[in-house]
Amino acid sequence: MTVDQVIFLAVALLTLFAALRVVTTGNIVHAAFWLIAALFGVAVIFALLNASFLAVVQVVVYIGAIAMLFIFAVMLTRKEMRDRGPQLNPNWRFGALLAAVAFGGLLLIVNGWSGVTKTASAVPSDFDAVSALGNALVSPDAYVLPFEVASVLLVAALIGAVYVAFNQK
Amino acid sequence: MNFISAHFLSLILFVPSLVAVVMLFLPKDETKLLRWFAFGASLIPLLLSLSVWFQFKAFAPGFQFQERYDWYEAINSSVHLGVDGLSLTMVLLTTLLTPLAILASFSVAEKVKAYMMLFLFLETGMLGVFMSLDLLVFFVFWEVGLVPMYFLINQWGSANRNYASMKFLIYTMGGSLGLLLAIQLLGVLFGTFDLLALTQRWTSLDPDSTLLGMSVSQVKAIAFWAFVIAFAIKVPVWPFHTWLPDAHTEAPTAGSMILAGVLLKLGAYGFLRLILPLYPFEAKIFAGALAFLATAAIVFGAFASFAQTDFKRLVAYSSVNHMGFVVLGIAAAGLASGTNDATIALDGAVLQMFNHGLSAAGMFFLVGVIYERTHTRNLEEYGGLFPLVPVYGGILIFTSFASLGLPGLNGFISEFLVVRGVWPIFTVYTAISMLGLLFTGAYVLKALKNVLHGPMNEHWAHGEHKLTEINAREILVMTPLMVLILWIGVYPAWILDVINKAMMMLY
Amino acid sequence: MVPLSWYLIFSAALFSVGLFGVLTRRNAVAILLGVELMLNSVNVNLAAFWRYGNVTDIAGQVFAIIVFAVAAAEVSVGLALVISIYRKRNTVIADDLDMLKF
Amino acid sequence: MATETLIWLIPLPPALAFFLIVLFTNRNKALSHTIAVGAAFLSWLGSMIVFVRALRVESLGENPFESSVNWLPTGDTWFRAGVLVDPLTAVTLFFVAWTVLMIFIYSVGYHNFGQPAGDHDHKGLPPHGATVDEHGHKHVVPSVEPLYSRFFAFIGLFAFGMFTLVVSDNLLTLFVGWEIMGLCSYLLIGFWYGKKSARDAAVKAFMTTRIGDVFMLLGIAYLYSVTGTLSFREIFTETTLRTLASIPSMVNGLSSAGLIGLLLFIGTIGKSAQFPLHVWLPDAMEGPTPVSAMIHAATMVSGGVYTAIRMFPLLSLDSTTMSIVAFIGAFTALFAATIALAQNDIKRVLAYSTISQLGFMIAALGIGAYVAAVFHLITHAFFKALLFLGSGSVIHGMEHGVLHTGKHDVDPQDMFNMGGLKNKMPITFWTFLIGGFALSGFPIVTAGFWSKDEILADAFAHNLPVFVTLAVAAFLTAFYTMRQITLTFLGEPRTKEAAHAHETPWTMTTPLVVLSVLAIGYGWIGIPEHFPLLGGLVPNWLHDFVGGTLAEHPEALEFNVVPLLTSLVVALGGLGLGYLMYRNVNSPAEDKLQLGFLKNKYYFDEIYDVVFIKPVTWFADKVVYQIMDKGFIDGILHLFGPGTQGIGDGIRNYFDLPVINKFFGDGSANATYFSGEKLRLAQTGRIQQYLMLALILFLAIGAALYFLIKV
Repeated sequence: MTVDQVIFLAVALLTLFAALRVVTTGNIVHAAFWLIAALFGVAVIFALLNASFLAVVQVVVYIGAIAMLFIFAVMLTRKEMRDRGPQLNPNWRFGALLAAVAFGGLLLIVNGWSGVTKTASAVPSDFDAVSALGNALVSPDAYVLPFEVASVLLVAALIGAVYVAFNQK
Repeated sequence: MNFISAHFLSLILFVPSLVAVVMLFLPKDETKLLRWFAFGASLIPLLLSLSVWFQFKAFAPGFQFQERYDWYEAINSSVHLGVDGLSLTMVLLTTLLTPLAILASFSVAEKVKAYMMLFLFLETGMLGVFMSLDLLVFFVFWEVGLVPMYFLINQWGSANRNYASMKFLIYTMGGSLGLLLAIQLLGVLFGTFDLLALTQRWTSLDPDSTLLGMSVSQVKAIAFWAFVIAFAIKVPVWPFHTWLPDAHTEAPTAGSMILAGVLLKLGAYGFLRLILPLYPFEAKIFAGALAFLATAAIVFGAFASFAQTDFKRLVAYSSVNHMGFVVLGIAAAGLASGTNDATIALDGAVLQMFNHGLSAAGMFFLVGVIYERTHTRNLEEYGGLFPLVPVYGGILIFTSFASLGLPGLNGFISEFLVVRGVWPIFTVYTAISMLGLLFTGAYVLKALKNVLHGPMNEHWAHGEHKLTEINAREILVMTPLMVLILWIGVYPAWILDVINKAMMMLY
Repeated sequence: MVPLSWYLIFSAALFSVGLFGVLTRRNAVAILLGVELMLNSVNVNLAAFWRYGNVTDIAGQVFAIIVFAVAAAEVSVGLALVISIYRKRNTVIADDLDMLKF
Repeated sequence: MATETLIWLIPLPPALAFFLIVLFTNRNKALSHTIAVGAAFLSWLGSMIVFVRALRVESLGENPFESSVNWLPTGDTWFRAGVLVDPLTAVTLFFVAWTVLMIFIYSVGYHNFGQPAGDHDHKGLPPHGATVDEHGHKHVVPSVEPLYSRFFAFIGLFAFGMFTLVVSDNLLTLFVGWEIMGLCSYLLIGFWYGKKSARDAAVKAFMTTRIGDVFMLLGIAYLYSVTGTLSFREIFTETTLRTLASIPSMVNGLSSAGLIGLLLFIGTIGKSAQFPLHVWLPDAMEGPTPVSAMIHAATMVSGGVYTAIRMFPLLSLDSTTMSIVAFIGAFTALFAATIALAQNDIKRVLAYSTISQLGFMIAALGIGAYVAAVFHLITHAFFKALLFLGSGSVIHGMEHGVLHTGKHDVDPQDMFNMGGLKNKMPITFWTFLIGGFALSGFPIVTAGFWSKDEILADAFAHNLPVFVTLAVAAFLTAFYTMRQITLTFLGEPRTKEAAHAHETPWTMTTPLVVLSVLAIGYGWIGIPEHFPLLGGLVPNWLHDFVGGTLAEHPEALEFNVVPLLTSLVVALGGLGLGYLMYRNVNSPAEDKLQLGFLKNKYYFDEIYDVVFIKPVTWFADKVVYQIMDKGFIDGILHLFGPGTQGIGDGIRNYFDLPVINKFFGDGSANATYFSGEKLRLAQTGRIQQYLMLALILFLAIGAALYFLIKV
């Protein structure tokens, strides 16, 4: 086992544990915090994949913005700080089964794919992923249109969110 | 202007419908606007058809102002329009009577918008029948005319309107069923519905060959009767006439005007346009039967009219009587096609169609005028109204005597021509039909005596029931009719010449 | 080196956990949390395929960025809805929100 | 102006007057009658000019004034309508113009122009008098006719019809004028339509004459189809007449000329009130008296005879037709004269005498006495108009008396209420006497003598039975005329009303005087050449002139003393006997001739009512309308209703309901409902359950696809 592998396994297991806590913990505030942990784990995974920009964005946007948003939402929608009653559906077992089957199915597909054992080639030394990404996002030849569409989507979502959540009273 | 002069007929035909569609967007409470709009719009076809009338070349054979548009290419049916002296006369009658009928219905207060729209659609339907030279399109318009009339009777009619409108619709539809089948038969046989092409091929068929497994003569006989029944119901020929008194009596005033003035002419027009040219041989064989029925219509129509106590029904039966002369002329022409006698009989028949359109419309209108004021049509309940309404009385006498066939007025010219033309062909029937002519006098005088003369029914003289004189609008409706009645009576050549030339060329 | 399959398996596991959350949590906010997990698993996949494929083709990362944007939009609208519903019905329990029947 | 143009213009002024009055001046009485009388004057002037010019033409019969225009297109040819003035037309025009003008003037006075409006007068009823305050005391004077203008409009239209009939050169426009007169007759008889009797009389007159008219129309159509023309000049050519005589008609033994002649003659029977269509004329006396004088004595009924005379060349082709004509004429002459004996109404006596005199003319025509018929036609028009106007004057005078006494139940037309009017109304008396003597054929001085004598002479020469019949009729004529004069004018007034009668205004007496001059003088133009003493003093102008109308000029008769003596005896005898019998009769009870069957006109009205009118009314209502239309035809139609409904019900009950509805319709609906009922349980509204289901399905399909593609 290489160092990489050890680090990957540790981070992956921690992340998965955090994710499980997100979906199983009774306290919704805790769930939000466990989500932060999980998201951080994913950021590390990005780093392991040499996607440094994604890792940074993961930390800044997801943890810094989205997770905070969740915490606020949780706090805004609770009558009291303690949750009562079960946090899972009565038929959560069936849900678990479905999730497990889905996982099994995914594994099956992964297992059956020929490229699964592929190894990563080294990143060329003169390749600057961040500037390539930046160019690709604003280049008319590449992804400027999806990029702009995404921005429009964001604006629309923001306006919509403000409208929906606005207290009309 | 080029557009107008190139599309005279289709403009005349479709302007009313277009206007009706435009009316859809007018506010429904602005009754005054709606009325005047409909009236003004109905003047457009009148002006156009007058213009056609003056440009028409009576001496030229065939159809004029022809227009042709593909319509149903798969079965070779096209919107083919054209007029000759016969149809032009009828077109003129239709476009003349529609504005008058609309003007006459200014007193209708309910659902004005729908009413006016129906009238305009009706005009398109009637004009289409007279103009189309394609059998399928002919049939379409034939049926299109029924629907507005049905609603006019059913929605704006008097007490027994449901029965009357139903009888009208079902009866005429029943008749046109055979017509449709016969038209389809022709279409299947010849691959075209165009009247001009059809006439040529149909009459030149070898009588010994077979069509669809039947001999040609059998096919022709079947198609002949299918046509005859459809048109006979519409005319109506005795004994298919009983829908007419009901429909006329129950219809609103303007509806009766159009019904008697134009719709009845559709049947006679069908006889002249389709049956005589398409079935000369069959027409010759069955002309005797047709003449018998026509005579029966004349005589029994007059008798039945004489028996009525309902003013409007009396006038309605008089239509049976008058249209009998048209059919009698047609029957004579069927038997002796091509002779001078036949031409005179046909001249008389066509002129009688026009004349009856004028006088019957006028009579129905006058009945409507008095009905609106008294709310009764029972002859027994009038009496001595002449001093109360002298102008109305004068107009009524004038129109009645036109309908009676007084020489000097239009009815006489046409009736004389029919009698003159038919006499050498069906002498006995002509003689018997004189009995009808005699009783025409009887029922007209009976009506006049009961309405205008006699001791005054004091009920109408004072108080809330006081009878008011005919008003300016109503006189305006009658004026063109009376002018034409007198004009044709004194100098008929302006219209008779067109008819005569057309009849000479057609048969 | 870590083989590609590991990343894929991790991603699948993360997805299934998120799916479980979406399917079973009663609290609407918690359902949205599950959705976030699932979106993250997708991003892991995208990044992994970029790294293990042609590195110079930056498309994988671009898509990941767009997923971020969509996720942000989704969360903002979703939470706004939750808050709005909470205001009206005083609950965020998904089972109680069963207007979508009949 | 060219004579032809002038002829065209003759009928127009009255027609114009009609339209002017109806449309514009009907509110102004003075203007209306000025227009009408002016129009009549213009027509009179035109007629006189034409008449004078016609006299100047050598042999007008061969070269008449004629002019025609295209009127109706008929196939390849045109029907031409036009005007024609030949000798017959010229003399007819003469008497028509005179009588029409006189009667127009008379009407002004008759309808009390210038008098105040009545107190209780109603439109459609005769005026009843107005109360005026004069010299401090009230008294009642005649009131003006409420529908004054209308009357002049109608008689204007009538004059148009009459002139049209006279100047027409063809049967069709003649028929137009004929029927227009029929209309006016109807309107004028029913002028006082408030009276039931007037109303019924109007309808009766129109319908009865119309019976004749439709036959005449048939005759015209027949003639037209055989000869191809209706123009008199073209029909009366030798070839055409020979063709007509040679073609047999559909009636056995009759040539087509005979049948056409008969059909046309039936028209004359109706119009000239000959037996058996005579019933309308006496009832027509319900109209105002000028109407009776003009329409029902002088012009319209003469129009019927005129037409028969006009068609004489055609009628004379067939001997059967001629015998029928002669029989009808002679029979009517006698038959009507007998009825006149028992009538007490002053106008009814004249009405029957008109019928009788028209019968004389028809009989003359039937025996071929063409000129005599024309002669009597003219003289009769003058003296009968005179008599009617005189009787109107009498009635007017009597009404004066009635207004004076205020007893409105006294009938001013009943001769037994009169008597002694000679002194009260001298002008009326003397003119009436002249008219009456002319009617009776008072020898030498009156026109009636000459014309009647000529008829009798012709009858004696050609047909003895007719001669005898006519002689008896002439006797009766003289008798009832004298009865009338005696009862009306002679003796003492029998009622207070008669004692207070008054002479009528100048507008009424002037026409009387003018007409009485004509009633005497017109006879002198037709004195036979061989008449003793007088013959040859005045040339027999009429015979030469009118005879010229015919292609073969009729020969003048040899003089024979028997008919002359006969006519002297019957005229003087009748007059004398009448005076003797009635000079002391004061009430109907003393009158020996008030026999039931005469008084009731041989019950013809009742018989016609039972034989024709009632059955026809019954037939029209019960048989044609109720049984045939409503019962039979509608019955069949209504069978279609239940029939189709039966089929419809059958289809519905045995096919639609069990098969279509129950099985297909309801079945599929039920299945859907059932499954929906079960499946709705799946619709919990819980989003997570939906998601699970979706996922299951997704997994299942994914798995299936995966394995299928794999394998």
